[in-house]
Amino acid sequence: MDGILALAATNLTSPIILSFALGVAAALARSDLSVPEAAAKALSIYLLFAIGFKGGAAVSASGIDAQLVATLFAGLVLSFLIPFVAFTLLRILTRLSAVDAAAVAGHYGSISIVTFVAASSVLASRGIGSEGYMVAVAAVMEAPAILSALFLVARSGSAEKMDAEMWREILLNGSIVLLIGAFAIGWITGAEGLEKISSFIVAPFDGVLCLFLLDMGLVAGRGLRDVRGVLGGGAIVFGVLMPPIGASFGLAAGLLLGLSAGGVALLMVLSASASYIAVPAAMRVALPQANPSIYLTLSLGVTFPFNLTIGIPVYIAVALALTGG
Amino acid sequence: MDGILALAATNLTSPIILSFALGVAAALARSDLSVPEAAAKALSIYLLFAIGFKGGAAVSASGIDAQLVATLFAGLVLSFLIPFVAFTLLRILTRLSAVDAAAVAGHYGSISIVTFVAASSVLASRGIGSEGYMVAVAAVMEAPAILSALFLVARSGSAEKMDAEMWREILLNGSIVLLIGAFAIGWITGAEGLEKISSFIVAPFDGVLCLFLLDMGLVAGRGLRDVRGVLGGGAIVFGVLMPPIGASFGLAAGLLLGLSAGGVALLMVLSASASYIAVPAAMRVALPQANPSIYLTLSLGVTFPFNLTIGIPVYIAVALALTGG
Amino acid sequence: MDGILALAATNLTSPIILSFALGVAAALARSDLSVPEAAAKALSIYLLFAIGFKGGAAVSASGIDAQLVATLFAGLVLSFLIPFVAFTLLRILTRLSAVDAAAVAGHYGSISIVTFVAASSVLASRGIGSEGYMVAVAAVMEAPAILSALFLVARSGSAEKMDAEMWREILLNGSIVLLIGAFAIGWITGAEGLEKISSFIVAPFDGVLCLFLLDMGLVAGRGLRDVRGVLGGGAIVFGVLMPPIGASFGLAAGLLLGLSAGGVALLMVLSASASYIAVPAAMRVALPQANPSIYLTLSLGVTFPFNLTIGIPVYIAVALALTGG
Amino acid sequence: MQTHKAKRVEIIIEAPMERRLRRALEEAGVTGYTVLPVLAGSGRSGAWTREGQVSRAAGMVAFVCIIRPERLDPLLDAAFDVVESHIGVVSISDCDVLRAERF
Amino acid sequence: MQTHKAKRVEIIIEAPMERRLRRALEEAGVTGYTVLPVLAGSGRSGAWTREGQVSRAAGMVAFVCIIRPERLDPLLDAAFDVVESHIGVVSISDCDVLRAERF
Amino acid sequence: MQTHKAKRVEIIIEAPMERRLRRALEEAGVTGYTVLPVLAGSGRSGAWTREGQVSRAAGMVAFVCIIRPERLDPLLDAAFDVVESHIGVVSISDCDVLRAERF
Ligand SMILES: Nc1ncnc2c1ncn2[C@@H]1O[C@H](COP(=O)(O)O)[C@@H](O)[C@H]1O
Ligand SMILES: Nc1ncnc2c1ncn2[C@@H]1O[C@H](COP(=O)(O)O)[C@@H](O)[C@H]1O
Ligand SMILES: Nc1ncnc2c1ncn2[C@@H]1O[C@H](COP(=O)(O)O)[C@@H](O)[C@H]1O
Ligand code: NA
Ligand code: NA
Ligand code: NA
Repeated sequence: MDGILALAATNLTSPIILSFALGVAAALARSDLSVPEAAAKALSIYLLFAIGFKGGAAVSASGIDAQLVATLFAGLVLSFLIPFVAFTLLRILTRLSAVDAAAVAGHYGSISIVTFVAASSVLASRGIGSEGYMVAVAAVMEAPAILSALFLVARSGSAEKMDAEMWREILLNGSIVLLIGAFAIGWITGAEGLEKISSFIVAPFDGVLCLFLLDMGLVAGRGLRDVRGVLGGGAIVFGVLMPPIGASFGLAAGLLLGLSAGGVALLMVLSASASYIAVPAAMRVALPQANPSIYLTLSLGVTFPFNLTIGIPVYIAVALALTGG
Repeated sequence: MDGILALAATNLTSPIILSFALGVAAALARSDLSVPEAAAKALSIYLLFAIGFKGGAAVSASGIDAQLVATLFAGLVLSFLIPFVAFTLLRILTRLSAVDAAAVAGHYGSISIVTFVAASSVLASRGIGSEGYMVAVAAVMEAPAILSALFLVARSGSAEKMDAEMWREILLNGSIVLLIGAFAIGWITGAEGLEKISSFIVAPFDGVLCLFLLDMGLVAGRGLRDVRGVLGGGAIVFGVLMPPIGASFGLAAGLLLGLSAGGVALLMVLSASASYIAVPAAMRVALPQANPSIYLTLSLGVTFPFNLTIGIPVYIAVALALTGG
Repeated sequence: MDGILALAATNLTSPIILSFALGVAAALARSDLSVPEAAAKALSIYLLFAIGFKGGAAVSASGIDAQLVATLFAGLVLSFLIPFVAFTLLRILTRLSAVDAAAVAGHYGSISIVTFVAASSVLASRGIGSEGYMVAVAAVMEAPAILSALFLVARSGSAEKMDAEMWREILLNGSIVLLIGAFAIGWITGAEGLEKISSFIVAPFDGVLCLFLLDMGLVAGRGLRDVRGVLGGGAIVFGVLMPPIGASFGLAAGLLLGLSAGGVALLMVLSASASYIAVPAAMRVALPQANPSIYLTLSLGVTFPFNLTIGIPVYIAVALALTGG
Repeated sequence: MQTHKAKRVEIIIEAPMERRLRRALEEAGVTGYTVLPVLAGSGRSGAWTREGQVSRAAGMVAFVCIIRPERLDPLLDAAFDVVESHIGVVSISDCDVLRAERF
Repeated sequence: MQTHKAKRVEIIIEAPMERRLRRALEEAGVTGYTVLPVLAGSGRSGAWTREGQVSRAAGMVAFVCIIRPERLDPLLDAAFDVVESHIGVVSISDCDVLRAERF
Repeated sequence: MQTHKAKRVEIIIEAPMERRLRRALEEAGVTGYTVLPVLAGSGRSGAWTREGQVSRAAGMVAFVCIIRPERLDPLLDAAFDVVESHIGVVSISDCDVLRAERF
């Protein structure tokens, strides 16, 4: 137990978390500190490219096996199922409309890549290994939850027609394409390719992550400023209750798959995290009736900080304990 | 004496200064070379974060002492007082209106962080140590001068009402928050934290500084292009006369405080430099009657280049001589 | 022969090429993946600064000689002449108007700096040395071709008046100024200056190049999406036929000048590549009647990919063979 | 100078809908339009800003379309189909243009 | 298509004043507005461009606000208080809107 | 609130022509104008977007100029000389302004 606490403590005092905290504090204090949109996008492109490439390079070393395929499939299933759990929980805890609840639920089935990246860097800094293909699992988990959300809406009456265009937008979302593409490049070029560009995608990685989390903190803090107007107490409870629930599904799957301690932890993180790029954009198009501030604030303002600060160290500790790793 | 000259020479042929010169030359020649606004902001965020973090990490090693507190206080006082000196000098040398003179004076009490950064990197490259908390002093010196400027205006009749909003804007200006925040993070995470991200904030620092100075050169050069229309001879004289005067105040304070040679030099640089981020924005809001092109051109077009090329090496030489360091 | 094939193969599986391919694929699949304009510009500024600086530093080591001057002159001549060859070929292969043909021809006399950069990094990765001043040759070759294009138009009747303003815009184009400026800085500060900022401009270079080529791929792919509407078969044939023709001129010049194998290869690359920054902007102003989509699509959508994938390895192989290097 | 009557249509719509609106306009035979970036805004669904945003979800773009009066209705119909269930703001004003032939 | 009369108010003001104007508009009960970025400009106080600028001091933003005619005056009063001692440029033009209910 | 009649001129032109148009306006004695960035567009010469572009060649900017009615013609003449052989889109609409003295 106090192992976890010590862990959480060291986690809370890492430059990464403190940068996020700085951003939140600055936004709450209404400072005019801000990262330009273009710079924020550039940072996220860097992170997606780097994490994808490294994952691919790792797989090119380890090679593909049944476990890889099984884990990808598990990710697919988790992304499909979690929204139903989330939806039920939302209906119990909140008075959100079916459409709003479905939109939110979709976010929790999908994943937050920066949460994944933060968790990876914690694992790395503590010397805990993990399966390189977890990046591919992350990519696979991005989209399916959207379909579950749309299904939930359709079921509750207010149906939306899904045209081919929307399918492409969802499946070829920029972050998915970049993540999978970089993974493929890393896979093809392998250790040699990684060595070529490692002083770009490996060495400065944690530092870049700090700046990106500073920006995430600013955006999240801006959302929190008017959280009271947007979210009821029930919704906030959901925002901190859902991650551990999602994580437990990830945990079960990870143990069944016999992943390494790091792999289990990452699958927990993926299941626990909520999307803030792919899904919101898709919802804007597919569910215009849903109120964006609700799902954006919950995902970025409540769940993301929770996972970043408390979630990650806990998930890692649990994964270590139960895998005996 | 020729020590100083040699020093100035080596300084003038450093990539940093030459990048600035390139920017100025390109702008004067009306080349369409330009750095996108978002990129320029990203560069300044990087520099503020890096310099703040490194300062904090240094303090976490050295620890706090009475001298630190005393130096912070000295910075506060310098920032308050220098505008009165600048205002008097402006009234003597120029025919600027009281409001314009006060606005300009405010800029000289405050500081230019990039001048500070450039000086730090010169010190580092010459192996001259300095107190890590000078970064905090820089942050402390940003805002007080603004109040002096407003006081000068109020005294000369045309008063402006300062609402709470304005107070927050001034004290929570983005660059101040980022600088102090990064300083705090560096302080908390210490050497360990620095080591984590040093390949991001230490190794490439000078290179990034080159690109930022290229941009500063482009902006300064654009200002210089129509300097004739904006500034009279008196104002230009002020722009090169005020820095050494400010520096001498910094020198006195530094010697009294018993700072290291590097610390004295940096305090001189801070006192000699003129703000180009925090103060202009505040003046736009608090003193709309003041002509922006006057203070922007003086600060960025005249004083910044002067400090960068001649000022810094001279201040360092003087500091070394008088501290026997 | 199969030496070339093996070479092409390794070239095709480098992270750089694969990043470009990813961009093209994403754009063709209409993914919304995109690099912000400001980030793309920042990347190109970095590349121009780095490549220029390194070239200058190399020259400061080797010193200037008659060969340098002769090569610069050769570049000038190549840039002037190649458009006439291109124009003739276009009139044979396509039904483009004289103005459109002239505008396109101008692009092929000028150079694509990113093609040059990619070739340099291939040479470096294979340990083939080259003259540092080839960067200066690249800069020299940017503009002259524009004049040839305007001359071709004037000859064919529809004349355009060239005002002084236009001259300055062409000669002081941002990319030319930055390339030459960085070259000069590298030259002046030499090995010492390079050492100061090498962890910024050398170490991460290939990684940055990957992201830039990802962006180039996205832009090129967008152009290719509606290539059918814009370019006839003849134009496309021209786009892949012209590079080797240009390269052979560069080859001849390089052999006459007695350049190293790497130098010859780079001169071939410069002659084979088509401008996508300086010339299009100039054409927009000087030849508004010319259709931008034609020259942009040909240069970026057809010739650039051809040189990047097939051209570069072939040019290098040929240069190695004929210089016995 | 000789000018001609025309309509200036301004449509402010969610960024993720940009592509759809573009296609709708093209299908409606609109000869030309321009898309302006939007920095921030406020409406019934609250205030937002693009600053630091990675996702396009929180953001709008502004379409400006100059068009001959007689072509207005097809444009509005096309636009409305896209905007309908969304939060787009559509405004039309009279204007004069040089070189009517291009519209 | 059924449209309704409205006013389009465009306010170009110094970037550092953006926050104040936003608050003023909200206090004046303006239901919605959009802020557009500005690249460069020129006026009595000289020409400027955002290129390479780090400080917001040298720069403007453009507010666009579509509003019912009867709500125009309170908006203008609110805007004027902010703009007054500043260099804002305020222009009002007539326009037609779809879906009047949203204004 | 007291307002005055004025004209709002909007000129959408290729980015590489920005500098020329600025000079032409200044020479025509235009007291002020604002340049807005443009994200994307479509016209007879096809569709384009600024995304990922390094060269300014593929791109436009939008000039907005509020001007007294009597000053309109010199402005249009100046603009037309620049726009003429180019693809600029020029539209003029009526507007009311506060503080006429600044125009
Ligand atoms: N009356 C208006 N004038 C200008 N822009 C508006 C107006 N109403 C809404 N908008 C824009 O449309 C966005 C969404 O509006 P809403 O659906 O009311 O939240 C706002 O954030 C503004 O950017
Ligand atoms: N007549 C005008 N039309 C459009 N924008 C203007 C006009 N006058 C001023 N501006 C804008 O307002 C800024 C400040 O104007 P000024 O106070 O006249 O220097 C200028 O830089 C322009 O961006
Ligand atoms: N009717 C229009 N309304 C608004 N913008 C237009 C219009 N026609 C053209 N444009 C803009 O001008 C650019 C060039 O137009 P064009 O010369 O027709 O290809 C287009 O890409 C648009 O950005
Ligand atoms: Na999840
Ligand atoms: Na100072
Ligand atoms: Na060429």
